[in-house]
Amino acid sequence: MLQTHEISPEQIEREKLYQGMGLTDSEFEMVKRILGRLPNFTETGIFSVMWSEHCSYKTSKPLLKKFPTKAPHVLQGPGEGAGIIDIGDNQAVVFKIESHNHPSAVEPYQGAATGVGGIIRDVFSMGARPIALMNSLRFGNLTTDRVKYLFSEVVNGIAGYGNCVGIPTVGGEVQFDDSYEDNPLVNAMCIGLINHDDIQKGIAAGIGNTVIYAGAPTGRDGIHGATFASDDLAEDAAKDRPAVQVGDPFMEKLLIEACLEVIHSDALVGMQDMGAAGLTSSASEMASKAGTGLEMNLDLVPQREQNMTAYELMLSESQERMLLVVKKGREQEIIDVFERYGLQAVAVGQVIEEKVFRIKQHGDVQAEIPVDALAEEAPVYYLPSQEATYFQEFQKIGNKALNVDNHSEVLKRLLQQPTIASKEWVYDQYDSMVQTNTVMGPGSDAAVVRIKGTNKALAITTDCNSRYIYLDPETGGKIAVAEAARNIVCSGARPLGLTDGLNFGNPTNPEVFWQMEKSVEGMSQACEALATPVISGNVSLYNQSKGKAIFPTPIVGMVGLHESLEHITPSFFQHIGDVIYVIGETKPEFGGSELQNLLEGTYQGKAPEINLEVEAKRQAQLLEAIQQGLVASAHDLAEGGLGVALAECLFFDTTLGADIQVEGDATVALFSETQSRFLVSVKREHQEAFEHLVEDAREVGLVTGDSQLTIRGNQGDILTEKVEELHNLWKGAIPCLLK
Amino acid sequence: MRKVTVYITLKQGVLDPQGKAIQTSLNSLGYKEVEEARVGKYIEMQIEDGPNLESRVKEMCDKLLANPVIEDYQFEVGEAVHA
Amino acid sequence: MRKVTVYITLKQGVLDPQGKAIQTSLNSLGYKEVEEARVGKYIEMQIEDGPNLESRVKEMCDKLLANPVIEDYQFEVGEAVHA
Amino acid sequence: MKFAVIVFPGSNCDRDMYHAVKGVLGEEADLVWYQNSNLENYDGILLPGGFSYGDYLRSGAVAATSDVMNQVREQAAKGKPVLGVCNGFQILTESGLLPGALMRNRKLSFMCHQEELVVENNQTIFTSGYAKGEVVRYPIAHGEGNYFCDAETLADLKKNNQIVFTYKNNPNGSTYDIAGITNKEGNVLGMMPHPERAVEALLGSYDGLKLFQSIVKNWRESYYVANA
Ligand SMILES: Nc1ncnc2c1ncn2[C@@H]1O[C@H](COP(=O)(O)OP(=O)(O)O)[C@@H](O)[C@H]1O
Ligand SMILES: [Mg+2]
Repeated sequence: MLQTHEISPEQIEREKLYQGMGLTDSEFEMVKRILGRLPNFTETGIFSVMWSEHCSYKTSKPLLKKFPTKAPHVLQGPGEGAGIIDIGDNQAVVFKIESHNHPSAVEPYQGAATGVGGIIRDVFSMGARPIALMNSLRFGNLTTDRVKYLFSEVVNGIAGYGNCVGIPTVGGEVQFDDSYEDNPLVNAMCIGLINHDDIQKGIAAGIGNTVIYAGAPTGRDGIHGATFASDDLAEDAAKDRPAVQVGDPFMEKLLIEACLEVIHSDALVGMQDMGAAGLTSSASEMASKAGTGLEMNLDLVPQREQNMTAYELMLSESQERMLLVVKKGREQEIIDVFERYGLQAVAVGQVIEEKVFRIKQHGDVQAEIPVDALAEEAPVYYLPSQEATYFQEFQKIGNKALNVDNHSEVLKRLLQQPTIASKEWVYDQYDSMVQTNTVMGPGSDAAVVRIKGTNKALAITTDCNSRYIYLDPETGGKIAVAEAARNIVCSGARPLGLTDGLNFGNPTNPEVFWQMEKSVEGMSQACEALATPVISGNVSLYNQSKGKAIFPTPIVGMVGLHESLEHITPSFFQHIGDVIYVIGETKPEFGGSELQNLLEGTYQGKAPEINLEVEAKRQAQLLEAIQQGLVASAHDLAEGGLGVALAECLFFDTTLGADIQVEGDATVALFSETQSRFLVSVKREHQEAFEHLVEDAREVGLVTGDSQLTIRGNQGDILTEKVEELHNLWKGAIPCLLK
Repeated sequence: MRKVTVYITLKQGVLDPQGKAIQTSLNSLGYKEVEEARVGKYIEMQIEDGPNLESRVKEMCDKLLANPVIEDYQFEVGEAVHA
Repeated sequence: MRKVTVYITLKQGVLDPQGKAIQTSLNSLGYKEVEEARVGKYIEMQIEDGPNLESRVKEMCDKLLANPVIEDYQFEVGEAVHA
Repeated sequence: MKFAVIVFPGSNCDRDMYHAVKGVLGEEADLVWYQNSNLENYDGILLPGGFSYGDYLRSGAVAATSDVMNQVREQAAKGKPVLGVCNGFQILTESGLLPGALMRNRKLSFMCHQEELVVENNQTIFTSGYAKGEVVRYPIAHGEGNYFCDAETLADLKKNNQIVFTYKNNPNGSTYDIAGITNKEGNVLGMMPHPERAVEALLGSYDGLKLFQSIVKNWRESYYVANA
């Protein structure tokens, strides 16, 4: 291990050792100015993690400011462990998404598992009971053994952790593209429920109060994880291996119960989880927010390994640890609760008036840093941005028409594209039903989780079509938010707000920064138009290897509210004889489409257009129709267009069929990915009222009982296929690729 | 035919929640003398004898049986037995 | 302090799907010579020395570490080591 | 009727079980922490699913050694109904209250979805509300639900009518498609599928409701008989 004592401050400066820890020359100068002296090894480590992108958002902060974050129902916007939105009746929903991309690339099972563990702690540290998990995953194409291994182990890790802690994984998304081959994305979202009075903030207030460490002892795992997550994934990622953290979901489950018990105690002042940068970030952030200082004695910190240095203890990212601030003299009450659950809880320090963060070990001061320097005064960079060279080329290509002779054949191949195919292989491994609230689990547009004791439910979705964002980041950003909202609305809920997971390449590349800037602009406009504020989020940069960045992937995790359980609407056709409508016109738009990928093996040209006013209007009208009880099923049109959506609507009950009449070019009608469209079925008796309400709805056919999908065009029949056969192809595709 | 046994253990410093749980539970059953427990895997294989047996087993461990990021392994090749 | 190692294996006649999966994967990686694989557990404990060490370890196995319905076990007590 | 829902460290279907018997069925119920508990005053005992002790070593193994299981054994010996679901079933086999063992699923992965079960024996206090041979839908959610027992035990199970539920399409490799069994006396039932997740139509199935209703009905009847 590191012989930190032998490294002097002078040596750190002379040999520029700070660079290896992630600080630039100018940042090191800032550190010297703040301290008025040279930092020692431990202090250099503390600054470098706290000023890493992962903790400080130093390059993304200027962009994040653009997001609309306020609304009357937002109780807590970005800045805390997770955001909070009021849902009435003294209740609120708490949620956030977080990435664990780099750890998952190195050790997929543990990387994914600890990603889930981390986001759960963010939610229950606010005082909320976690009620649902979601995940959004990206992998390379399922053609190499390595990618298959990453995919199956990530899913396994998510299952291993989530199932054990007893929080249902109710949905998510998986997409596959070569750009993720070496850089899989693993973003996990947790949703919690809280009573207003229990809202707990990560604050170290009250001079003299006691700092308590609770949960797992600290080991040498994950040291420098935060800086690791803020750097290119080096080809020899092996050298970062000691950074791998192992999760203990059993410990997490006990922590959840103990923490949710202590929040009811008025002895508790503040609580925060130890996430990235461990003890360093949780302690300094708690102090900074309270405008106090904090002193900690590392000799008291529970340790799993021997002879740990101050540097290691401060930077360790051991999992399942919490930091609490407790009223002086009332420590034992809190400690007792943890002990009842078999958990260690120890006083390790106190809140002090002097606004410094002081760390002692073996009787010596190992670090002393002004609190705000770490959390608030981190450097901020305004990086140069430059329009990607491909963008103008793609604009010139415009909307190239695609032509298909055999529509049956193409539909079948599309249904087997891993991005479109059934994800049952994935979600069957997740306990999606524990807590007995899951009304609609994985497999529907949005997951729906009822709230016991009320007549309400929450709708949850994650979405991001990164191909559109790659082609045109601003338009693609709008689409990502709009699509998430469409999924929420289809389920019958009103969108409340969202959390974002911004996954990009190296931001110091001006073209990557341009992708970030433009997609955030697009997302912000859509948030305004659809009244969905951003209440939390996460940034993961440097997702690239061998100089190639991933597709820009700003994932949207959105939550909506069903005011009544009556409004919950399935995405599948329900009854024979129902009338099928498409809401919205279809244009020839194949840029970034699944058909383009299938036929041309690439994504190019213009992304589909989106008009946010039209989008907002259609969503509002559809929601109104659903709330009036006029809609039997509603599904959004997404990847693979109408053809794929029709098939999907028949896969729940394969005894049903559909008879559809389309206008114009069959390839466009079936496979174009024009935005702001919905596929809806309506009982006959509601036809008139529905048409009256939803302006852009056009009748296209009927739900039948013949177990066939029949599509007719102006020039005759386009295709007739047995639903069962389509279903088998769709369902079997991913298991078949994994064999 | 040879019997090959592979022992797979977690690397030093890697958290072993399972081992910890076993230790705690043995302690609470009254076996206070157990100060540490770590859990690994034990794989017994029957392998057709052939050239390079040792180096092939090593390959199997590297490629599949052990996860080199968090695990170490050792193996033993037994005497030849006739089936 | 003594190092005690416990080996837990599935009984003859109890199916071992995990072992089977390992064998199949090894075969498909080209290691056709692997005719069988069975997976067991390997537990390493550090135990404070004391009287009846052997019989106490046997008790631990019977009470907790192995399930007699499906598993067999063996153990080894190592030399005394000074911590 | 008053139920105890035993909560071990790592139980995670405890609240669901509680909600099913108290919220949906309207009977009395307590969540009973595994330490310092007293089961004397309960009429029925429910061992919920989850990952007691993280499922480390073997699922159910550590919980089976806890003191509360001795109390469960005592109450069971008095003839009180004991129901173990999922991890609860694993704890019952590990503690020897039920024969056999639950091993890893044949396909090695965790699985969660609705399964069809056949009611093989409706002459129990748990299943008297079903018809014999009735097919019911319950969710399963387990990684180690592959029931194993030797041939002799299986013969005994059959002979004594201890096999209560079988899977229509065996998902996990269980011997004889077994999904749930009772002890010889018939008052201890262990099963992998989750009846407590199947008590409200809103969540996809209410086929599990009859199981709880059967327990309550049989208890009431025997109670009135005893106090007549
Ligand atoms: N990683 C995952 N975890 C859980 N559920 C998933 C995951 N990926 C996909 N699903 C589920 O599979 C269904 C289809 O996913 P997807 O094709 O991405 O849907 P959509 O096109 O509606 O966004 C959804 O219900 C989703 O919840
Ligand atoms: Mg969708």
